[in-house]
Amino acid sequence: MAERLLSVEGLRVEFKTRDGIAKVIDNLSISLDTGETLGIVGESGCGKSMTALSIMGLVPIPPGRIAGGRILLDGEDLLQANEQRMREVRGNEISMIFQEPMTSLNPVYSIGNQIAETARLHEGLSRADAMARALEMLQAVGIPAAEKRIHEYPHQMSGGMRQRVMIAMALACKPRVLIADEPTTALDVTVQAQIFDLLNDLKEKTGTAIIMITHDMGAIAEMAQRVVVMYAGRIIEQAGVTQILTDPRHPYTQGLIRCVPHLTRNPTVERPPLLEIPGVVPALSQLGSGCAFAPRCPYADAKCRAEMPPSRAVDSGHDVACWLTEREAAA
Amino acid sequence: MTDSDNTQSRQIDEMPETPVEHPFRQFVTMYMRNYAAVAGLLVFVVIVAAALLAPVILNVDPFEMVDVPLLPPGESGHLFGTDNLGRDMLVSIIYGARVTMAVGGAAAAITLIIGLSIGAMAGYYRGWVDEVLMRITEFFQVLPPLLLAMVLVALFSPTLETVAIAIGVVSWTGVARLARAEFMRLRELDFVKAARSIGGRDRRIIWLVILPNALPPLIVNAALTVGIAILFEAALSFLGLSDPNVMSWGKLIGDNRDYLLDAPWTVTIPGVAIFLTVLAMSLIGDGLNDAFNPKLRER
Amino acid sequence: MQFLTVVARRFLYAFLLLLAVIVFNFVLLYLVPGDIAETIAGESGGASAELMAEIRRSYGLDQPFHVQLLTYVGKVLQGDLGSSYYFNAPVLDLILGRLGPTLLLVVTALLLAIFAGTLFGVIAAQRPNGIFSHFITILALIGFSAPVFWTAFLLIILFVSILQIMPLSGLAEPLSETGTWKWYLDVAHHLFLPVVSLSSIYLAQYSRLARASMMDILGSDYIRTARAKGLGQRMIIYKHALRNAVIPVITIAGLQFSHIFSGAVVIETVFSWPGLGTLAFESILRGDTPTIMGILFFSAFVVIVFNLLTDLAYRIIDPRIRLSNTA
Amino acid sequence: LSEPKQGGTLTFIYRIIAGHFNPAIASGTPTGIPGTQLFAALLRYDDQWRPQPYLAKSWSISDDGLSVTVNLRENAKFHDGHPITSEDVAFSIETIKANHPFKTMYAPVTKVTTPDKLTAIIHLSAPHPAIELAMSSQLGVVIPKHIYGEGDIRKNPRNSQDIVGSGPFKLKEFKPGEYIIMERFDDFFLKGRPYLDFIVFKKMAESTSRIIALETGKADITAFASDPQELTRLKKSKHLTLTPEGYSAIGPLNWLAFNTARKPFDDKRVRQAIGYALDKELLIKILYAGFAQRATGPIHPGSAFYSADVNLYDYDLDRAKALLDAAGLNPDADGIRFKTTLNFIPGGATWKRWSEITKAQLKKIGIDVTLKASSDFRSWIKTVAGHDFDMTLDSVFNWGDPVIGVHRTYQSSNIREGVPWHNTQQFRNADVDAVMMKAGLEINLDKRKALYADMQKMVVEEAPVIYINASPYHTIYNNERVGNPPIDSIWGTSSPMDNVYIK
Amino acid sequence: MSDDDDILLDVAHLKVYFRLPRKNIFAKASRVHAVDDVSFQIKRGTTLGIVGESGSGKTTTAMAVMRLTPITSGAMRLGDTDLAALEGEDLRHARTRMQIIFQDPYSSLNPRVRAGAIVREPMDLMNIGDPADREGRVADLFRKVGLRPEQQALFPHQFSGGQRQRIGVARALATQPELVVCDEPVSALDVAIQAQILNLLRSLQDEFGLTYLFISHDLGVVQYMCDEIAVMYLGQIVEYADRISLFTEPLHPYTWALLSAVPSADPATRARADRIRLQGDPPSPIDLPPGCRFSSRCPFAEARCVQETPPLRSIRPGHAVACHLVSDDGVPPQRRS
Ligand SMILES: Nc1ncnc2c1ncn2[C@@H]1O[C@H](COP(=O)(O)OP(=O)(O)OP(=O)(O)O)[C@@H](O)[C@H]1O
Ligand SMILES: Nc1ncnc2c1ncn2[C@@H]1O[C@H](COP(=O)(O)OP(=O)(O)OP(=O)(O)O)[C@@H](O)[C@H]1O
Ligand SMILES: [Mg+2]
Ligand SMILES: [Mg+2]
Repeated sequence: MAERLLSVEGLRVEFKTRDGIAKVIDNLSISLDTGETLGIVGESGCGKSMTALSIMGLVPIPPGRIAGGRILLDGEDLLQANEQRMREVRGNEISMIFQEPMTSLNPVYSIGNQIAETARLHEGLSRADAMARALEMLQAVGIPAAEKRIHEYPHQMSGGMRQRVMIAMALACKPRVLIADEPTTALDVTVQAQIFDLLNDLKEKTGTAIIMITHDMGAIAEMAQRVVVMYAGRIIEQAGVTQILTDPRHPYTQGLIRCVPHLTRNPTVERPPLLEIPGVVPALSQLGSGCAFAPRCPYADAKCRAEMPPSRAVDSGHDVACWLTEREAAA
Repeated sequence: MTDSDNTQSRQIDEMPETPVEHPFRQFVTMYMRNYAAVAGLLVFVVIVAAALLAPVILNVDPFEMVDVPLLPPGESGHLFGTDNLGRDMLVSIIYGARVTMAVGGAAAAITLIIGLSIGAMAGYYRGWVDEVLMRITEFFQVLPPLLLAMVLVALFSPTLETVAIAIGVVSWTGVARLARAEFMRLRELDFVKAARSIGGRDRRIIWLVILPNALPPLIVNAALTVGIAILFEAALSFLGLSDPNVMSWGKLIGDNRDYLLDAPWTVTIPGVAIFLTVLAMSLIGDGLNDAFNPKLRER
Repeated sequence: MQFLTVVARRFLYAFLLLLAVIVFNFVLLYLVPGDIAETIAGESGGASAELMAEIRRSYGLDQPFHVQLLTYVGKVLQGDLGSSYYFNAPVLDLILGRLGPTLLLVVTALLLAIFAGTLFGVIAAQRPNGIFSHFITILALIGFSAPVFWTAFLLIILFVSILQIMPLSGLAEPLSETGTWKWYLDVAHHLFLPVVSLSSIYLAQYSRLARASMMDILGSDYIRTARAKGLGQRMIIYKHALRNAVIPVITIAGLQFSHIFSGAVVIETVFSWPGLGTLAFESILRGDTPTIMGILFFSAFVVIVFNLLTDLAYRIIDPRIRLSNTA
Repeated sequence: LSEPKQGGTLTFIYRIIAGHFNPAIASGTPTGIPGTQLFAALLRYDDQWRPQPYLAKSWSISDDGLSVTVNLRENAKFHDGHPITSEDVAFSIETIKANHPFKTMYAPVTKVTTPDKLTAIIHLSAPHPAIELAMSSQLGVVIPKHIYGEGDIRKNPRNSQDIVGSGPFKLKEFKPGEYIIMERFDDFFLKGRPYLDFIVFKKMAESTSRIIALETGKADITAFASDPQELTRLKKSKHLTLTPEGYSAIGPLNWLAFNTARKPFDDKRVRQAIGYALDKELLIKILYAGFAQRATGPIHPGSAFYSADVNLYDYDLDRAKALLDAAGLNPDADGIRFKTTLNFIPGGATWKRWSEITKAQLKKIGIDVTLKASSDFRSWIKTVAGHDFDMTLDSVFNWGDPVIGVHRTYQSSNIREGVPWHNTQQFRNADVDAVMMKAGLEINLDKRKALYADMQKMVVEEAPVIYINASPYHTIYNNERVGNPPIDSIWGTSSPMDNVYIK
Repeated sequence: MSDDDDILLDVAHLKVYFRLPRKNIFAKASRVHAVDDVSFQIKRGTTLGIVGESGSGKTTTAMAVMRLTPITSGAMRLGDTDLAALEGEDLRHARTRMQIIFQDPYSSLNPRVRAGAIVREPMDLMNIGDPADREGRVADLFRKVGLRPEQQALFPHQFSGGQRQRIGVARALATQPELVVCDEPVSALDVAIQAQILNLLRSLQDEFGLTYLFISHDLGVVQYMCDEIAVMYLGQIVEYADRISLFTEPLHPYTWALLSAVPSADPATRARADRIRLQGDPPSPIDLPPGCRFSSRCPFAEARCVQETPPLRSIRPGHAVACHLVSDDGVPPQRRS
């Protein structure tokens, strides 16, 4: 294993809402090594994006608040860094690409201009050098006729192209960490495949570590080495990608994998009904003291509803937070 | 498919058992949260009450010359003083409220009716209907509204009706654009398609399906339109184009403008009345806007 | 190339619009009771029936409607707006003589409103709950609610009557030599109150609009992107957000130009500003039909030209419109 | 009193500025005030109705009253240097006769002969007592034939720009609707005149603006001021003098006129009842802050022909009601006897106020009046001259001699639909017609006065019009700056200001 | 595709073009070829799936079938009714027989109408059943789709996304339709909720014998839901087959590419060497390339592909493909090279 690049320890993020304090992220710890891709999965609203924004130092404050924890980049606690330092970090050491390529680019500036801006900002390049860098990046992300397209505006490009521009922009300063927040949700599968290939390629070439956020287990399988499963702001399971896919321990993880009709090359005539996870994610401000998944869990008992399960290693590099595994272990 | 699967899929009951708040109640709650809007509503209610009850409160002809001209407020029992003809300003203001509100209301109604009809047709039918109606709208947009209103009032001689109609005729374009945009947006939404797929006719879809959903911005706009119409009436009166048979606030200012330096209250008091009314209308508009879009307020 | 066809289309529309304005004006004013002969008679304290018939003949008023209309349209298209009954001078000359002061007033007021309004709004948007932000909200409400002439009166009472630091009326002191820097200063001095009164409404509205659109934009995805790149607050506001926030302000300013023009009628009357507004007002009172028609036509013309300019400004600011073929 | 001084600029403010300044083809003070500075008339008048030489060195009227011989000054020149000749005089009189709205003014003139360059003889078809007045001030200006002789004079651009006049001042700059700058004419035919270098004639429509301009010394003089608040306030300024002098020739009367051809105003009793119902003193007090003079009949109180021996219609509601009862107009359940409408002449807030007061006062005797505002002048003219009205408020000028300004509004032969101030009341009374006819031909002043006294009594009794007041026109000037203010003539500011100087 | 009596919906040569605003008044009006010569049939009680990338014309096909968008040409029969020819009141009445479930559970319900009324409305408008019974039927439908009948009084915004989609299903079933068009009914829902709706749709199909036209871009979902599948590309059907053949023996290179692009949780699939990657995005449906529309992205394209438009040919019963390169005995190009 390579050396530890980024680690988040005991992160807590709270939001003030009209219904009270919402613990959007509760005691979250993850770590990322150089050259590694970490996947984060979970249902909508479970805090995936908020984790990413916390690392970027972009949690909107107020109404948000970092209630505790540390985010260490090479041992430097980013939560203690001042704004000036954070600006140096963003786009330079840690970059991020977003879900909506349609709206994430400024419509009034040419894409070349927007890519070059990062390079000028962090590396102090001259305008011409920065544009040259932008061109280089556009070529690197596989945009055809890059010399021409560098002067185009976002609205002149398709979604896939824009996402490539976003990637070019994020990688312009060769960051050590790239956070990709559902980068392909808005794209067609064929384009999604291109983007995944591109990210894998670039990772190979530059060694950039990637945090890949998604709700699609297939995408995780395709991209990540390690997976973190989140539910209602907490990590409920964490393991290597094969372990998660073949041996999910948490009922929620199991559900997440089995409730999706996976494409198979050998379909049978029989089509058993899909597994369902009943109900919806609870409102974060109304979480009780117990396991957040208990209300939807077919195996939940009184203890589950009353007490929060701690995270426990069930295997090497496989942690689960569920009373069920406790029981199994005890049994 | 087994039975147990079916039951599993049907037992789902994720509704939190929170008391169900009626949208209207929620609307009222949201509105009441905006204190300025509540104040605006109060002012509005007071003015409308004064207008409706004018003959009951004060059974005096507002044109009656009751005292020495240009008495300052408070003197000889005239709370607001007297105007240049020795008429009681308080009476004039109260009776003026009737006319001002009537003209403002009527003009706003005309504005909304024209604007809404044109906007709705253009937005719903699109194509050449839209093209034609929008050209007409553009046409009315390039003519300076006050100038056009002046010409219209001059053409048909200044009476309450002509003033209200003229104001309506020159100010509907904004409403039309707004209504058109809303109709264009809404007609693309799936529930409108759904309404057609369950056999709704065009008329039903325009007026019963789309319109209620297009109303919030239009209602907000209506509150502002009343305010703008009142300002318009004031401007026309100020320029001398008003009905001399009735007392309106704008007319009071126009009539007394020559006394600006010696009897500033004759101009200031009706000015404040107009100001407060229009202010109330904009506050109400703001409040309605907040109440219709609770999300906006959270920011 | 594409840009040219768009421009050509805009011009064609503008032309047709103007044609419609001409016809509309004529029809409208044709309906006005009374005619020029009565006006002349009225102005001069009476005239004989023969004289009035003679006047009617000499102004072509004895012709049937369609002949008069066609004659009028034809003449207007040749730049001949007819001749004022009252001033006994070509309407075009009258209007051109008044256009300068009106444009000076309107454009200054508009630019002030747009620039100061946007600036205020942008500052306010950065602290949506700060004092300045509330101040902008209140200012906007006041600006919108006060009748423009009333604001002007209050300003007159304060600056002219009490403080006595502002001139009351006119464009400049007469008899002063035009063109010198002193004259320009004098004009600026005279311009102050009318501009402030006229722009007050719009300044308030635009700051509110800019504040709202700025707040919207600050929450948008591409601003998040800019932050993620490591840009500082100032760059984000003034490079990435401002240009987008100005777009709705310009849209509204374009749509409202004819309203500002209207406001000028009132303001010019209050301040005896020698512009088109006073000319229009007086011409209506005089029943000077050719002049009123000319002014209506000309204001439509100015509004259309201004809209073309707005369009151009748009295309410069917003590449989405610049590079699209519709709109 | 200081001696007149050469030089200086007089700033004259006025509510309107005319479109052109050729008094030969238009009446009205906006044309007349600058017009009389730019163009000289043959005669001028002092403040006692006595004609004085001006461009005419001397003149004489033949004994039969059928010709007037005018001798011009030798040294008189137009602004472009052309000498002023009898040709120009003949041309001017013909032009005025053909174009000026006051048809009676030169109606008797048959021709003008020019025996030599400096002599002109005006031939009349009948004796014309008003002929001297018609040769003065803005009525009888002399205009250059070489400028205006060609084409339709009404469309001549030089009525407003590049004016070549004959008066003491020449046009320097005219900005339509804004200001006129007039400059001393160095070759003026009166030696050493005018005193002023410049007159700036500036438009100020707003009363407030005028008040401030006068109070702060930015303006020196204004004329035809009648707004009560303006007068009341400016009277308090020490450096300002207010004077009603100088308006007797104009003779402005404010009145309420009836359409006597319409029911119920065809009944004299109804008209009289309204006469009694109007509180004229109150009107004057409220509308004019007491500055206005009561008008009692068709002739202005400042006129030599004025007679106060008429029914004054003193305020008497009982009498008014009795007259209406007698006319068979009884009140209904709401106390309303009949409904009618009142038009009023547009322009100026006073008229509107007046109409509102009238409405309130007539309500007291059971007449329900709806006010009809006309947004512009011509819709009012259309209504009134078209005989499509019940009652109207307006102002009519006597224009010096009754023949010019008074006869036109009562003569039954002068009822002409479509023409304003041509007996739009449609008043027909043979006796009044006869006495006016006689007075118009009478040269003897005392006999004329007696005839007009009769006429006034008869008209007032018939009440086609209820007379309220003489317009309270005032000239207001800065007494610290203005010497010899233009009030020493019956024509006031419509007389040449060659005497005015800046102290 | 044999037994004619069994066919509920028969669409032949359907074309839907949208006219775009002209660039200038002299320019030729350009058109979007949203659906260009599409034919398919659905047997009663079965599900036909349409898959394809964004903009390939799936929704437009659905809307055309529902007669919610004007069709340019083509024939459509619903049972023995000529659907394409209906107008006015006749069309209104025919609508009882076909209903639609929309993609977006938020915009497809009128926010101002209560849930109960939304479901009841179609019965009122189309005059279905005895008005007195309608109340009961609405309650019934609510139970059927997994909602509590007392939730009828709520407004749409008071429901979660999944519940809203259930209301949409109930509304569609209110007229007792034969055909239900589902336009991406789960793609806006959370993964965990998708399963609930998919299961519901299948159980309702069994219960009422419904026929579905099921649209999705998610191959997994289509594979799970459909009996027959049409793959669309740029307004045309490029491959048409029953469920098993399509996934086991895809013939068209585009289908192949689509299948290989889907990220898979199955390591075996991921490791397959025959995956192909497409370059670029689909071209604009306005300026269509000549010949095969897929030729610009097809890794196997030959000269002929750019010149000639391949027809949709039947390779074997129940399996048709529009590709020059598929041999008549059903060997796809990807297998050969
Ligand atoms: N400004 C805010 N105020 C209050 N709550 C917020 C705010 N922003 C986010 N949240 C809450 O934080 C929680 C986590 O949000 P986050 O965006 O991280 O979810 P996510 O996992 O990325 O979901 P998705 O898959 O929909 O993107 C959500 O429950 C959301 O409601
Ligand atoms: N009303 C319309 N006017 C013009 N073009 C349209 C219209 N509706 C659809 N289109 C165009 O027709 C083409 C097909 O659109 P359609 O919505 O049917 O695609 P789709 O397959 O449903 O895509 P998605 O997966 O994004 O829903 C697209 O290029 C679209 O832009
Ligand atoms: Mg997210
Ligand atoms: Mg679609």
